[in-house]
Amino acid sequence: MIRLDGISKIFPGVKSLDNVSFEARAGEVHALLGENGAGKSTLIKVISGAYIPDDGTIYFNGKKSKWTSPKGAKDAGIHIIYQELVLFHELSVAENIFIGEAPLTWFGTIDYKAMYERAEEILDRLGHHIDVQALVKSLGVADQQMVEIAKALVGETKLLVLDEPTAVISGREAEILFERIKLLRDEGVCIIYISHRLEEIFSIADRVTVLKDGQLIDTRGIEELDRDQLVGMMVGRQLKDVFPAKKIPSRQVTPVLAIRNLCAPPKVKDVSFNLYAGEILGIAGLVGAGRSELAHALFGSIPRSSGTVTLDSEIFNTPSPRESIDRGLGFLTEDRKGEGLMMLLDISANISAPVLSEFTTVTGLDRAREVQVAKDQIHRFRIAVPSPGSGVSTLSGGNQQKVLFGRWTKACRRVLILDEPTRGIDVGAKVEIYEIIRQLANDGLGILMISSELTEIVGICTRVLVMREGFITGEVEGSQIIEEVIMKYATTESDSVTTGIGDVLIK
Amino acid sequence: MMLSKSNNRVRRLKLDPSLIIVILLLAIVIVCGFFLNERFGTMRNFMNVLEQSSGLGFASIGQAMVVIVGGIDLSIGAIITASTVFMAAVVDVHPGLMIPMIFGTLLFGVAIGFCNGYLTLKTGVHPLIVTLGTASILNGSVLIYTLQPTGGVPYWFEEFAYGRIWNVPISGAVMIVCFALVWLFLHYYQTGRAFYAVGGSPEAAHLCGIQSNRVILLAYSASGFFAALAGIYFVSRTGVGDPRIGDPITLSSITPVILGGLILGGGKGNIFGVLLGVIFISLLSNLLNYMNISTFIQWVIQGVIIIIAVSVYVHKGKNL
Amino acid sequence: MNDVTVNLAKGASRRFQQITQFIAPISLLSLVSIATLLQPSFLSINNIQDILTQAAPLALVVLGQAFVILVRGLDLSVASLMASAAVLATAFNATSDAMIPVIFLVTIVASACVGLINGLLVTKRNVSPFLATLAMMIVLQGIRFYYTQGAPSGSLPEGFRVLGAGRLTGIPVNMLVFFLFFFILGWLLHKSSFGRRVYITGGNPKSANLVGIYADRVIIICYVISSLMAGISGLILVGFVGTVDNWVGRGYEIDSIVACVLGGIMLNGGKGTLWGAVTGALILILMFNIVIILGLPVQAQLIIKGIIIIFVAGLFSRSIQT
Amino acid sequence: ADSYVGLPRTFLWNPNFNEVIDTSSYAGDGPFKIGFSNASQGDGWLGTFYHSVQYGVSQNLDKIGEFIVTDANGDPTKQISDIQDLLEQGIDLLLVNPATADALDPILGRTMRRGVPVVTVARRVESDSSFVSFVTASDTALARMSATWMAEILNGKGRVVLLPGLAGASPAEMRLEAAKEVFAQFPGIEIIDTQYTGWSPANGRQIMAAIIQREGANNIDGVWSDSGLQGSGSVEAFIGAGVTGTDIPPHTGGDLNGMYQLAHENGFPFAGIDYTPSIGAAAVQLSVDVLEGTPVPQRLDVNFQIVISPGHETRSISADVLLPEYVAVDRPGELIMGSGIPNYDPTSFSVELPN
Ligand SMILES: Nc1ncnc2c1ncn2[C@@H]1O[C@H](COP(=O)(O)OP(=O)(O)OP(=O)(O)O)[C@@H](O)[C@H]1O
Ligand SMILES: Nc1ncnc2c1ncn2[C@@H]1O[C@H](COP(=O)(O)OP(=O)(O)OP(=O)(O)O)[C@@H](O)[C@H]1O
Ligand SMILES: [Mg+2]
Ligand SMILES: [Mg+2]
Repeated sequence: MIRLDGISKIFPGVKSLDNVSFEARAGEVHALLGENGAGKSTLIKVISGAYIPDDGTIYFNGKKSKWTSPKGAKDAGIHIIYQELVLFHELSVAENIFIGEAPLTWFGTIDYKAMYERAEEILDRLGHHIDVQALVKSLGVADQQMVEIAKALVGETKLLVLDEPTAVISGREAEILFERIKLLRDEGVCIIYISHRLEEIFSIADRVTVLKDGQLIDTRGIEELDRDQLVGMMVGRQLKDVFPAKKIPSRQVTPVLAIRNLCAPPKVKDVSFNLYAGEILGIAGLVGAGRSELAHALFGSIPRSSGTVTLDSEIFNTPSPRESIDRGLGFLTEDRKGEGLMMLLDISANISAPVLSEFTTVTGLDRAREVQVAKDQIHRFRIAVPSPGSGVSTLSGGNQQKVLFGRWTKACRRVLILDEPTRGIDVGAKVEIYEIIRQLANDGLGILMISSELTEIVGICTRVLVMREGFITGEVEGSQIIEEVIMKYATTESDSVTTGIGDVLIK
Repeated sequence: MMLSKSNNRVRRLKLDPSLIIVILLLAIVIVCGFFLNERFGTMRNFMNVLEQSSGLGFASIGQAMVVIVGGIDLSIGAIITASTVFMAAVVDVHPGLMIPMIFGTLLFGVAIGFCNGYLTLKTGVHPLIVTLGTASILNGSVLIYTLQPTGGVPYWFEEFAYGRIWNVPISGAVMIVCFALVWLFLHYYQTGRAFYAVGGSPEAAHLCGIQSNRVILLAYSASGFFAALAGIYFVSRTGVGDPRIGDPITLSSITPVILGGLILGGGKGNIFGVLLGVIFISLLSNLLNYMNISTFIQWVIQGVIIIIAVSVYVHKGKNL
Repeated sequence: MNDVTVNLAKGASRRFQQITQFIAPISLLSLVSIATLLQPSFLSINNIQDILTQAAPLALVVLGQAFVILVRGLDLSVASLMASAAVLATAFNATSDAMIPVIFLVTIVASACVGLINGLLVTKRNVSPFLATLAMMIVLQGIRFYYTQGAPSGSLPEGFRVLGAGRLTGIPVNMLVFFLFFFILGWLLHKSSFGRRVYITGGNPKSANLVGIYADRVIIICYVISSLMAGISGLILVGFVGTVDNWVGRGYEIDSIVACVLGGIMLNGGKGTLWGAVTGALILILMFNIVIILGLPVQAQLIIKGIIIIFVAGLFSRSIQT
Repeated sequence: ADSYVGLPRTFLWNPNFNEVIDTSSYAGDGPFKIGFSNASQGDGWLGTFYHSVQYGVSQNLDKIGEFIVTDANGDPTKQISDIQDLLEQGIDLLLVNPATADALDPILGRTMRRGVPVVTVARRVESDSSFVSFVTASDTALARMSATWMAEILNGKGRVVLLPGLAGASPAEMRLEAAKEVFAQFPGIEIIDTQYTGWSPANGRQIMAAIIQREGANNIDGVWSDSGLQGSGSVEAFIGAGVTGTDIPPHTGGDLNGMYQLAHENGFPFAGIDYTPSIGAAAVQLSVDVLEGTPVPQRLDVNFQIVISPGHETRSISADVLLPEYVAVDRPGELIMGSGIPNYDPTSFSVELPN
């Protein structure tokens, strides 16, 4: 179906793709794997015509491809779901699904009626119900991802590329997506699938191609491989223990952080829990359960309507990020680029940002000390950077995330909130980050970790709260921390609110 | 299925929330006007205001189209100026070329607009700076050609600016038709919807197979076209080509665009709101004139009203 | 992560920084060389002082404008504020130099209020900076003209003339005033933690909030700085020219923005230096001088300005793209 | 001498026949409703001019029942709208200071055809049929006299800089043209530069500073400026360049008290002719005449006087009043001269107006 021959793509200073040859057949799901920055997305963009390769040829259906823009690829029957959502917030769901190819009336005007009907039909096929006239900006991220997927079902698709489509949707929706993918495959569509979640690869992929540092490692049938081998191909070494050993802290009498009846409309409803020093408290739940909002409400970056937050037995109810930081909280957000890093600034400035006043002297900012601190953190977290003065925009995702760890471990003394700390990060970097988290807990920080990846919740947390629709619906501990139990709380109706949560609250 | 369809109708009828404020403003001015001055609330006066607002109206349509795709056009005034001089100078010498020159001037506007779009795309410079640059070049060239108003047009051509058919001003009617056509285009044509997509996110639009570059070129060309149309209106209204006439329009063309609910940054808004914004501004100025209020106070009132009106919207952080 | 990539990336970013850093100075140098070729006496101390004296009012405004643009704003009210400050200063009808501090204080406080309102509108009401400051420009103009009824009058103490046009041991006083603020604001922007907050806020307002920076406060302060500089520049300009005029500084709102862009400050915020912005102002003033030296009509200045704007700004964005 | 020995100066006067207009068709009973569409109040001269108009109205309170004012801020298109709004309010006569000489021709023609008489002041429009009468001070005469003085004080040779006002504004263009015509008759006079200044002191100073830089202060023998607004900037530029007192070359330009003060303090040769703002009051008076049916001239030129620094009168240009007697030493420099209003002070000026 599609064959790439000796493709190279060079960005200033980076050889994103280095003589990569690769082929995907009609009627197969071909997984594309590799660490962050391996060049997967670049490869996709070369296929879509968004990037022009510096070298090499693309053959589509045996013929040399001619397109030089996404429009050309689209016309040829290639549909791509990009890693970043490609949606227009001010247009309706239906308009987004049919962007550029809306049904027309006789006069060449858009036939809105037909468009709405067909949009509903497509969403039906995905088993996902959204108001097709609603503006996309009013949807949650999961719904938005489904709209993105629905776009692929418009028109005749010969080659479908999905770049990390499940990063933000829940298990149930992922299941439906996989069913559709399999259906399409059986209809003879060629599918290229990218994901960092290895379980998914094993459940749907037929063949796997691994990239590393812009170079092709190998293409294999999935049946030839097991998990460890695959990881070995990706990181170039064997990874035995992904998660560090758990260490249950001795239960102190007073929690470092106690939340009572916290409400932050519309997403967070009546949340109460305790967090103890030295523990890694996981918050699990489906996307849209309100976990991020809970974290924001705790940190003071969205307003709370009621409830109390006690830190070290001291109530603080006038929350603002500044106040929270001053009291020893840290918050590593889920959106690394949008809410985390300052892309135009260097690493040292990124690290010192929350505690600038510490570096302030009468003569201004103490640059020397700032750089020294950055050096320490680079050393501590083994961040692969040339110097503390280099920019963060050129770093790989994993290293960017480590810079954020560097920032918050400098600033934070009591509680560190982590929201999806490993989202979009490759396995190698993940392992390092798990170790960092473990180490921080051992050093006495209370860690609140939100994650949508159940394996990592199970693998690293010493206690887990489960959220659904803004409420905490369950708490599990010790040997109870298994995927089945967590999923049960995350999905079933509220009669299953356990006594576990009560136990915590009694003090 | 049936249920959801009837739901659809209900939603379509709902008022676009970004229009509420400008409609409210209009209502306030009209009601105040009726009470404050007996001559204000006459049909004759409203028709006068419609006629007076045409120049600003034409300029604002173009500005709005550029703003929707995420740009801004600070060369509108310069294009207006250049069009008036171009047209009046040629027609003065060859009066027979009057009709062809209308098309020639419009084409001239399109060409300049196209240059703006092309330079924005090619250089990657912020459109505010690019259009400021072209404006500077245009203004300089025109002033080298003539410092004083020059040229002239045949007497009958005044009818475009002053003429009435069944008491409706021709220029005002043309302006409303232009707004209607642009609205139709933006809402019922793929390319029109693409304006909003490109304004929302040019990279995303590109990845979706929309030819963003063409859309952006189209928007700037349209802006040039409507600026030239405004220029033609001014030639008809003043009878000459004036090397300074467009200066005040550049900034004032942005006010109705924003009052109408569009945002600088793009991707949002209804062109109909811009029309209401244009009429609001002209009515306000008209009412203040009727009340014999000193211009200086008029400035203060206009500025304050704009600030209050715009600060009622709460936009999510877009630039500029 | 392999080290080759890192080194390559490092090289690239270095090169990028080097290129952008030098665009403004190189443009300035080429203009100076052109001027010197045309007019050998151009580089005389006297003439350089003269040009700096002419540039000082614009450069002062540019200092403030730079802060606002760095936090993703725009201040169109500066020129109107300059004239208003000048009119306000003459309203005292003071003749004794002892009044100068009072006049300064009152003008500065009034200017700061204007900046405060701009800043509050932009941050608390989310008004687009373009429109907020445009409306402010019109309001100030209205108030000023209402007060003067179109014909400004009133007098300034002699000391003001010294400030605007006088010399201190041969060095123009307004140049000294400019350097004073250049150093203060340069320190503030590039050395102090407030400056860092400016860059963080301009680069990414969302993360700024999340790292505990009161982004709104930073933005408001930037608008206040801009208004203060405009007010002071208005006083200097009135001292330079000697008479008050309702349109003192007309066109400076656009020129100051252009100067910032020519000096490499990105309109999207978060990037650029004060030094660059001042270089941009010098480029504009020099261009004006060269046009006169060449004996070209003033209109030619508009054309040359347009070309330079597009060309230099294009160089910047080129060097960023590649 | 028994016969005139100076230069020919008959061309100074307007050779055209000044028609007397019969206004009986406009005659009506007072009190009248007059609309005044002002171009702008954007600078000191215009501000004083507006005060003069108000002064004129206050002198005719018994005849003027309503006086409605609009201001177009220099924008001819806004001025057209303003005029339409005024007409809609049923005015008996339109007094207009056109923003540009041509752009208002169509609307004023329409106004006349509607039967509303139009009086233009300061600037006229193209067609004679678009107004009844035009009240002005002669730009041409003003410039010819000041240029002649400049040429004569330089003894017919020298390097002169011309500083006209706002590029494209008809008074500025008329003055510039007239001055060039005069200088052209003196082969020894070399015009080394002509730069528009927008009637702004700041521009005047900046431009002159650049010219001094280019030419050297000693190589500039005279500066002809059509008004003291930019002329004062030019003098400042010389002082800034270290040229003071009588070393400053001869300057022309009136209007601004600041200019007179500079000339008075420094003692360099100076001729000032005000473009008198008092044409405002004259225009109001003439408007009342029109509405009363009194015949009026089609063009009314208001007289101005020539102010010259002591000892610097020339063969053909003598002073009506000498500088020390004219300059208002202890008044603000921004004061505009020639308002015709007794004890004029712009800040405290106030007169009784209708309504
Ligand atoms: N537009 C660009 N300009 C410069 N460098 C780029 C650009 N796009 C990608 N790169 C670089 O190319 C390399 C490959 O990036 P790519 O996005 O293809 O990785 P990926 O495999 O998709 O990673 P991830 O798993 O994080 O999505 C990275 O080093 C990246 O920094
Ligand atoms: N329409 C939207 N546009 C942009 N961002 C959104 C939108 N809806 C939600 N988000 C952001 O996406 C994130 C997901 O939030 P949401 O409340 O939907 O789920 P959650 O429980 O926090 O789940 P998760 O942490 O897995 O994303 C939040 O940071 C939220 O602010
Ligand atoms: Mg990727
Ligand atoms: Mg979340």
